[in-house]
Formats: sequence, structure tokens, C-alpha cells
Amino acid sequence: MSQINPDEVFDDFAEMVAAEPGGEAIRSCYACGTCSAGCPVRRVNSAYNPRKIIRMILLGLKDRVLASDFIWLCSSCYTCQERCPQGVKITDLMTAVRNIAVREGFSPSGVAMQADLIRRHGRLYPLDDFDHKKREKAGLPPLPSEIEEVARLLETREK
Amino acid sequence: MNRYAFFLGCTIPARSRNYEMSARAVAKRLGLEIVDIADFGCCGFPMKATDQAAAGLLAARNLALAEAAGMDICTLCSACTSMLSEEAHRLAHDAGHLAEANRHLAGIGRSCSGTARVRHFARVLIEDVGLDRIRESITVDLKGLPVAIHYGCHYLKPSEIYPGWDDPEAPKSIERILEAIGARPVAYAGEKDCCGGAVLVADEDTALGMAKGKLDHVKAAGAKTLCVVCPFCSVMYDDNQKSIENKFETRYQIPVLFLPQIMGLAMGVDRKELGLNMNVVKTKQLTGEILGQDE
Amino acid sequence: MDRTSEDVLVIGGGIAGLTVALGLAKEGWRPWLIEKEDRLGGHAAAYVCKAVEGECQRCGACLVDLALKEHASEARIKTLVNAAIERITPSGSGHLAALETPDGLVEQPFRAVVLCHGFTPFDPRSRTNLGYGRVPNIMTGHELEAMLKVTGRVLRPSDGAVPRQMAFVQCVGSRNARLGHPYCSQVCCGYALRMARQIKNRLPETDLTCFYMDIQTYGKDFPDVWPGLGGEIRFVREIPGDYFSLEGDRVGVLVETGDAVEELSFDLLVLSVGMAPSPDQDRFCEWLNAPVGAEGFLRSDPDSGVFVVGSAAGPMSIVDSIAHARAAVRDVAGFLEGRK
Amino acid sequence: MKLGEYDKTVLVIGGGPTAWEMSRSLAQDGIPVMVAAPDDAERADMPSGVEWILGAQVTDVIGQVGDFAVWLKAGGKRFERRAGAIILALDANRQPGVLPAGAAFGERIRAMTEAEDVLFGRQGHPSLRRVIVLDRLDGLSTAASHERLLRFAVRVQEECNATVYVLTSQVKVASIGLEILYGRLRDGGGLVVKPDAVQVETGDDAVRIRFRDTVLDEDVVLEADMLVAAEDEAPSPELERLAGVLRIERDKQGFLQADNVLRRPCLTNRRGVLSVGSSAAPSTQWDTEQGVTAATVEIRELYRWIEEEDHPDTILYNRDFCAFCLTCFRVCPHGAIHFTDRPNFLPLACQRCGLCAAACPGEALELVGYEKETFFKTLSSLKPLDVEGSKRIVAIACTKSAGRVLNAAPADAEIRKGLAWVEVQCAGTIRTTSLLRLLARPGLVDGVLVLACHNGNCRSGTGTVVAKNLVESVKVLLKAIGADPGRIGYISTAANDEVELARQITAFRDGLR
Repeated sequence: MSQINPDEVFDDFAEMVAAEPGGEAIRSCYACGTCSAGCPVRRVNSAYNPRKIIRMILLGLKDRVLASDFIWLCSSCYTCQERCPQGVKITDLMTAVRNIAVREGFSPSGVAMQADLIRRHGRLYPLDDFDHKKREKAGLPPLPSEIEEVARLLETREK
Repeated sequence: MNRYAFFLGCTIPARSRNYEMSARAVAKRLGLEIVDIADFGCCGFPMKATDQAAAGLLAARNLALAEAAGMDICTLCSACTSMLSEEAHRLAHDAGHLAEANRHLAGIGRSCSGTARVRHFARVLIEDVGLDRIRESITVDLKGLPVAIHYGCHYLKPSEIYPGWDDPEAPKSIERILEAIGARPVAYAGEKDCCGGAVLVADEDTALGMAKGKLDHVKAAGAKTLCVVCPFCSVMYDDNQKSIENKFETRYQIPVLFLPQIMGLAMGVDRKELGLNMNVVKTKQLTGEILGQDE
Repeated sequence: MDRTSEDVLVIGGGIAGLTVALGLAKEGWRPWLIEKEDRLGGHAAAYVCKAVEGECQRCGACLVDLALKEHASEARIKTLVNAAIERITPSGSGHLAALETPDGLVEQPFRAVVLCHGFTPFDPRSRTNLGYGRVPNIMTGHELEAMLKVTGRVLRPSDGAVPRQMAFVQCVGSRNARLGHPYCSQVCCGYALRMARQIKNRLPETDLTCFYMDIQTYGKDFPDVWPGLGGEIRFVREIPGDYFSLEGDRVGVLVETGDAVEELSFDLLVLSVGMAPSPDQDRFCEWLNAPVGAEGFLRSDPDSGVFVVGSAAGPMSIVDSIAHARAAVRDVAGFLEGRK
Repeated sequence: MKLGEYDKTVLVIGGGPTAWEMSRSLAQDGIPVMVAAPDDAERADMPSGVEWILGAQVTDVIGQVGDFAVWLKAGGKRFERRAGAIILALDANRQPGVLPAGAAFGERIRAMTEAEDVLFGRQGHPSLRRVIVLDRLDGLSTAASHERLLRFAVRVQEECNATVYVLTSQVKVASIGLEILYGRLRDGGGLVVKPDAVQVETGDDAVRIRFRDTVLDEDVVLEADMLVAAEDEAPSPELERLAGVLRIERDKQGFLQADNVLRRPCLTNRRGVLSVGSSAAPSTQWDTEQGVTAATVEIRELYRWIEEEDHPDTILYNRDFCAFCLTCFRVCPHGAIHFTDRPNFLPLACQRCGLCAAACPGEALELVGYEKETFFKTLSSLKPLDVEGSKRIVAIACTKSAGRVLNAAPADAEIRKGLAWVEVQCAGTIRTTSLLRLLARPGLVDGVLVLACHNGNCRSGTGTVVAKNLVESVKVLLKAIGADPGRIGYISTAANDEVELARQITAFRDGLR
């Protein structure tokens, strides 16, 4: 049976999350269970359990959380966030944790790929000739294949 | 007459042209002028997980374009709706954030004041067109076609960015539209459940499992079609219906129609113009029943 | 000191207002007691005696009747029921109250005003996920009290059937930062579990579940009651996430169980709604510029002769309201006598 | 000791903050105060006009409100003082909860009081990284103990800036301000867990605690610099002694106030003997403040009552029938009987329950207004209406509960169908003979009911129990003589319990042959 040991505990992890936009209210959690009970993902895949994730963060289990697969399972449906009696923005909290994970070098290939596509083309699905033809055939107005201004915007920002 | 900056986002122009086509068709019939702004790019939503600040900036850029064009934004994709609305909400309520956004936008010679308004197509229909005009536009009697509504999540939530809009716990907006066009919304268990679209990237099994639950309930409720207002939801229920049927060894054959596709039918718009032939689950039989003919 | 002049206005004829007025009268003052309803007693007068097999459960509901009895034989209190307050304006060192009484408008100056306007039960409609008003057979704890008080039985609103499976959900509208209610309402664990015990005692086959976060120690008998309660009531330390209607108008809820999310269903579900500040509070706040405390309830401002007593000052049980009101008598009298 | 001299001085028992607040409150209202402080620690800022007797112990008290003779022991001397009222205002006596097996108090494991000295004492704040506060896990903590627990935890957090873990089973926040305090703990990084299976291991450099986290459903091992055991308020031995000296009721735990809502906030079974704060019950700061102020109001009212109203005798005593058996002295719940060469009935102390008269074996006592002869006359004059198809019932009802309900009910109410009743001050005063006289009227009376208050809600404390036992004994009697014991019944009720009372009376009526 698994056990959480003192060396897994980072006292400042909760603070780190609370400092990230969306994570502010994490410490208000009462662990009442409203979030998990209503979570459509949790019902299908018990690996995802918002209340447990929050408890892990509050306990300071930094590596376990950031390296996990479960933080990527939130479907961002906001059901929990709408209901949380303490105003914990659970969906936004998951985004915050994901951002931290990415910064610390953990992120599923799919997620990285999406971001890369957008950085490069300004669109998740750059339109190719095939798409243009299809649109024309369907009588839809033409659209640029990609939006290079987006790439510029992100570059100037990262500078 | 109302003009709107028509925001398609990434998925619709490439993957859900039937949604775009039907929306344009319905808009035309209801006298909504929708204007295409070529420079619109990704709303930012897909970047949120990696870098929410960057995502917000992408949204701000689109908002800046709409402001420059002097128009409200009308969206079709719920994810775009929430991403853009959330950013608009922040820009309008957080001066520091507005300044920060403009600092970056300046780099590409753009700026925003946080005044852009973002609304989903369905909301525009209810608030600006009105149910009466929609009723008047009806030429085909849907004879109480039993429709299951999937509102989806971002169309309603987070509610704080949609002041004055529908109640996420007991939504009514689409129901009202469908009733206005002579369809019969059918209640079913798990009506508010998420399609799972956003999980598809991370874990297909979970995503499909979520979609399956919904399809089971819809089938049990005896609905003839499932009505959606977001391309992601459509991907889960329409594009993936077959793989769900195979994966779980079951059978649904439930046509999944975008709201404007159903509306178009009621307005007597031709199947092709509504892109009904592009839906993955065949819609012929359904439309045949509605139009009282077997094509 | 001339105590014959009518110097103090007590607003609200609930247990707190009654107790303050009686105390002041005993001290020789001649308070006015004004109540908007047609009867005195407030919320508590509508509460049921929760005794089980001849054992008092210390809910204190019967104490209201004692206060009313005492009030009936107290000539020094000038009582106005069915009366409203038009407004209160500063006048000299005191307050000028315009009172809308059954026999017309009365203007009367007072040196001190005692606000005992009580609380308002939290309205679960404002949190639509709770399903109240939308899902049949979801009722509030206050509605259950009233039902027990009037009929002595529990019946399902939808069909008048006797519920076999009942659930209570605690902390509805309390301990809720989201709603701006950063407080425990103090009474809900007490009233819910006392009623639950009574129901269990009268209909032993009733299956009772209680969804909760923390059970509050209520009453001195709690150490005797609590350990045994587990046998009578199934305690689930979870707050349901979803409330919906099922076959036969049963109430369905989704509950986290640790390893899964379970759908549980009940014939009747009771929302243990907490206390919220009375809607009247805003007017008094404006007229008397009384300060508002961290919990969102009014605070006394003794220097200007404004006193807030009982559940108008914060969530309080009947017994605590009486304690608060008894104590307030000294503060008000002290003010009238010119002592601080 | 002599009685009969009205003295306004209030004797406050206790030497801590509660006693200090109590005496200050009284002094402010111009009431002379004398404090019997068990400890002999001088107090600075003593309220003016307060006589503070250090190291004092109250050894004996007789008399009644306005006129108590009190024996005190202090500085090796024993002396008598007079007081108009007595207020118990002792501070909380705190005891740490039981530590898990294997753990023992020491450097790293301390009780909260001790930890407060170590952490916030003169030697300043030692630097700590983590502190664990371990509360009792049976759910029986109180808002009082958690007010202190939360204050402590927040202080550790803010003054020693350590991470605080609180292990408890139920967070008790049912008192104004506690939820906000709990929020302050969480916002400051404190974590409250509700664990199962707690084990503690002490090392030289740290204390380790292992528990089952019920949210994660996993075992967690935490390391901290100090483990602090939370404390509960427990009644001190001194309270038990004082209960004997003052002859006042204690609750199950031993606090000096019966578990009876009629006694709240500060009353005891003896008029003029009050109990506030931690003397009466585990108390939050709020409870103590209300108790202290309410007690001041109570004293003002009592003195006004003594001065403004006349106080005729309440008990008629017939020496010829008195066996000096002290029964009356024993049964009086209000300490209203002072026994010298004869029982003396103290009119200011008597609360007119009549239990003494009912219990007197020689029937030497009568409660004024309820003299035997007149009462029996009333009984025999009781004529239940002959309602078609209904049995006739005669009830003796306590005026505090059933009497109220029956009087409030309209004449044609179901509850009054074929029922005639007489009210008494307390159901405990009913005599066997009264019941037999009623039962002995067949043809006129089908059933006899004793209607009392619910147990725990009886003004005289024991009246309900006495009444219930009486009815039981009469049932036995009836059985013995071959009569139908079903003809007599006992129902307890409250002034606001009309529906249930009606149901039970109907049930009794339907059960009559």
C-alpha cells in the first residue's frame, strides 16, 4: 500500500500554486467533496479526482502532482468551479498547475504539439489547399492559410 | 440591422464546415449581417494548458481586431466563446491586465480598450433576433421532432464571464429556440455532462467513455437527434460515434446536428446548403422524415 | 432617574426582542416592542418540540412560550404587532422613529434602539445546483420543522407518502465563502439531528442519512448523543454534487465515496439551510449607520444608543439568543442610565 | 450563624479572568463585590470597590438570596462573611487529550498550555518549521476547545512562521468568529486533516506522525519539530466540592449547571447562586462574556425583586406531624430549607414547586395555595364532560407545560374531548392519595393522567422523575388489588408540544376499556 513520506513534502508547493492565476483560493478548500461528486471525468476515470489533487497540493506533494498524468485529465467543464462553496476556481486551478508543470518540463506530447502549431501558424489547423478547395466548393468565403501575426505576437512577448 | 464580426476559430473552417454553412444560411434568413475578419486567428484556448498568459494574449489580439472593426464578436465554437469572453471580462475589469495586454499588442501595432463584446451565435439569436422573428421564419413543421440538447460547458460556464446569460445548472436557452421552431426538446439523464472533448488529447479512452455515457442516455430518452452548439462536442458525438460504437460494442446511429442545421431545416433551407451531407452519422433518414420525403 | 418616559424602541418580537423588552421592563423602563407580523415569537415560535421519549433534547423552542407568557402579564411594555417602520432619523441625541401601525402613523422619539430583527433562512433557490424548487421532494429544514410542528409527522410533498429513506444535507448556505457567508450557522447540526432522532424514534424503520463536513457540538447532552447517533443515522462526510429527480419522484444525488462516485436516492431530502442576515438589515444599517461585522451581520454601536441583539447580530441558537438578550439588557439599561 | 440581614454584597468565587470580568461588571453597576480567589496570586488592575480575598476557600454556605452566610478559609483563618448572592466564576480547567499508544509528553510532545509557555514565553519564539496540533479524534471537542486550538495554531503560524498541521475529527466552529479564525489558519498555510489510525514516533531531531488521510485514502507520514496535544475543558475537583457546599446541580460532566435549558445562561437550581463561563460549561469567549453580563442583570433583577415585592411564607408547617426526618431538606431542589431545631422555609429561596410537601412522610407540610383539603375538594369537583362516544379522563397537569397547552386549546379541540384537569406547580408534587381518590370515582372517571414536563426540562429538576415513578408505583398498586393499571397514565410534554400531547392523550383514551 502506498505511503506518503516526509521527503515528498515541499512546504512551499501550495504557495507556488496559489501564486499562479487561478490557484489563488486553493487554501480555502474544505475537502467537502462537491467537486469530485459532480465531476464527469472522475466518473469515467477514477485516476482524476479534483479533491485528491487539491489535498496533494496542500500537502506539498510537488513531484507527484506535476509529473502525474491526472492533471491533464480535467475536461475544463467548470462543473466543480461553478459549485465550489469556497470559491476555489478548480478548473482554473488545474490550468495553473498545468502551466507550472509545463514550466518544470512535464507536458504530454499532444499539448506541446498544439501549442507549437499555434505558435507557428496562428491556427490549430492551418488551412491547406485541400481545405481551401472544400470551402470554395461549399460556397464558403476564402480564409488565409495561417495568421503569421500570431507568431510575431508570441515572439515579441517571449523576447 | 445588426453586424457582427464572425469568429470561426480554428476547428470550424477546417473540420466543421457544416456548422459554418448552416450558421451562415440561418443568419442570412434572419437578416443578421455577419462579417468575416480575415486576420482572426486562434482564440487562444488550446494554449491555455501550456501558457495561459499567452493564450489570453491571443484572445486579446482577436478582441482588438473586433474593436478596430467596431463590431461585437459572434462565435460558433463554445471554447472560443469562453476564451474570448474570459479575456474580454478581464480586460474590462482589470486595468493592470489591460495595460499589460496593450504593452504586448503594441509590438504588432495593435491595441484594445476592453470594450469588445463576445456572444455565441445562439445567444445572438435569442437576444438580438428574438424568438418571435425566429418563429416567423419557420416554413417547415418539425411536428415536435424529439431533440436531445447538449448545451456543453463553455457555452454557459464559467458563468461569471457570462453575466445575464443562461443558468448553467438549469439551462433553457436552446430549449426555447427549439420550441420556437417546432421541435420537442426531450429531457435525459446527465444532460449537463461534458462531452470530454478537451480530454481527447490526453486520454482518448476517458474522452470516449464520457461521450458514450451521454449517447446512452440520449438513446434511452428516445431522441431522434442530438443538438450541439460547439464543434468539439460534435467531434465527440458525431465524428467519434462510430469508434465509440465499436469500442463499446454498442449501436446508436444518432444523428448529431448543429443548432443552425435544425433551424435551417425548419426554415426550409436545402440539405446541401446546411452541409447536412457532411455530418458523419447519416442524416438522410432523419431529414426525410422531417420533410416527409425519402430522398 | 425617570424611567416612566418611553425611551427605548425594541425592533422585532422574536425571542431576542421579547427577552430584551422583558428585561428592560423588569428594570423599570417602558420599552416599545414593535413586530411586523401579526404575532410575537418570531421564527422560534414555529419550531417543534424535539423531545424523544420524554427526554428534552435542549432545543429551547419551548422557551419562546415562556417569554410570551411573561410578556402577557407585563404592563410596562408597549407592544405593537402588524407594525412596520417607515424610517428612523436622527433627532437631537436620539432617534425619531416613524411607525406604521394598524391605527395609523406614529412618530416617536427614542434614546435607544434595540435591533432584534433576527435572521432570514438561507434561500436554496439562489444555488440552483441544489435542485430546490426544481426537483420534487427537496425541502428545507425550516419546512420540515413547520411540518412536524403542525402535523407531528413527515410526509413527502409530492404525494403525501411517508418517506422510508430520508437524507439531510448540512451547511446549506453556511460555511460558504462563495456566498459571503463565512460562518457556521450554529443551529443546523442541532436541529437536523434532533429532528432526525425524533423521526427515527417515531418511525424506527426510517432510513436516515446525513451528508456533512463537520458535526458541531450542540447542547450539553452531545457527549451522550453523538456516539450513539451512528447507529441511528448514516453519517457520510461528503457534500453531494448533483441533485436530480428519479423514478417515483425520488431524489437522486451524486456522492463521492472515495473509490467511486455513487448515485444515491431518497424519498425525501432535507437541506439544512443556515441563517442569513435579514433583508431588513440594510435599511437599519442605512438609517442608524450601524457597523457591519466580518460575518455580514450588524454590530452594536453603543455610543449612539444602537444595540443589535440575537440572530440579528449573527447566527445563534434560541438559547444563545436568550443569553445575548439577557446580557444586552445591562448594556441598554446602562446607556439609558447614562453609564457606559 | 444568623440570618435575616439583607446584604447586597456579591461573593464571586474564582481568581482568574472570568472572576475579574464578573467583579468588574458588578462593580460598574455599583454592586459591592467580594472575590474568593482560590489562588493567592496578586492581580494588578483590580477593579475598584472590589474586595479580593486571596487563597480563599468557601467551606460552608447557608441562607437565601439577599441573605447568605458564608464561611471562608483564608490565610489559615476561618471566618464568616455575608453575601446577597454568590457567583461561580472559576476559569477553565484544561486537560490534554489522550496521546496515541507509545507517545509520551516531553521535549517534542507537549500539552497546549505548556506549548504556549515554550513558544510564546519570555525566551521568545524558537524557530520552527512544522508544528502538528493533535486534537482528540472522537468528535467530542467543543467550540470552546477549538476556539483555543485555532487561536494557538494561528499564533504559531504568524509568530513562529511555521507550517501548522491540525489533526482533528470534527472542526468545531459553532461560535461567532471561529469560522473566520479557521479561514485565517488555512490562508496562512495551515492544513486541517481528519485522520484515521494515528501513530506518533519521537526522534531526537523531530517527531513523526503517521496517519491515514481520509481524503487521499493513503497513509501519510509527517515530520515536525513539535507535536502539541489539544486540551479540553474538564470540571476541576474544586467544582465538585463547591457543588456539595452550595448544594447545586451539576451536569453529567460535572460542571456547575444542570443540563436544562431553563438554567441557561447563568442560573442554577438555587436562586441567587449563579454560574458563569467555564464553571457552568465549556465556554467560548463569547459564552463567558454573555454569561458574565447576564449574571449582572440577574443580580440587579433579584435585588429589585427582593426590595419591591413582599415575600409571604410559601410553606405551611405543622410541627405536630413533623418527624424531623430531614426528608424535606433533602428533596428541596432549591436549597430553600434551612434546618435548625426545625425546618425553616426560606421564602426568598423557595420556588413554590411543593416537592417537600409531597415528599413529607408525616404530611406536615403544605404548599400555600395547594392545601390538601382545598386541593382534594378541587379534585373531587372535577367533572369530565360526558362526550358521546368518548371516555372520561381526569388529568393533573404541570402548570408549566401541559397546563399551558390545555388552556390554549379551544374548548372543542380533540385534545380536550371528555377531559377535565387541574393544574399543579410541579407534577412531582402529586400525592398517591390524590391519584387514588380520582381512580376511586368509577362511573365518573374512566382514566387518570399525570401530565408532566419532559425530563431535563423540569424547573425543579427532579419533579418529572418523581411524577413518573409515582405513576409506576400506582400501576403496581392497581395490579396488586386486581384493578386495571391501564386506567392511569403518564405523559410528558412541553408548552409548545400540543400536537404530540394530543396524539398521546388520544392514544391513552383509545386504550381505556
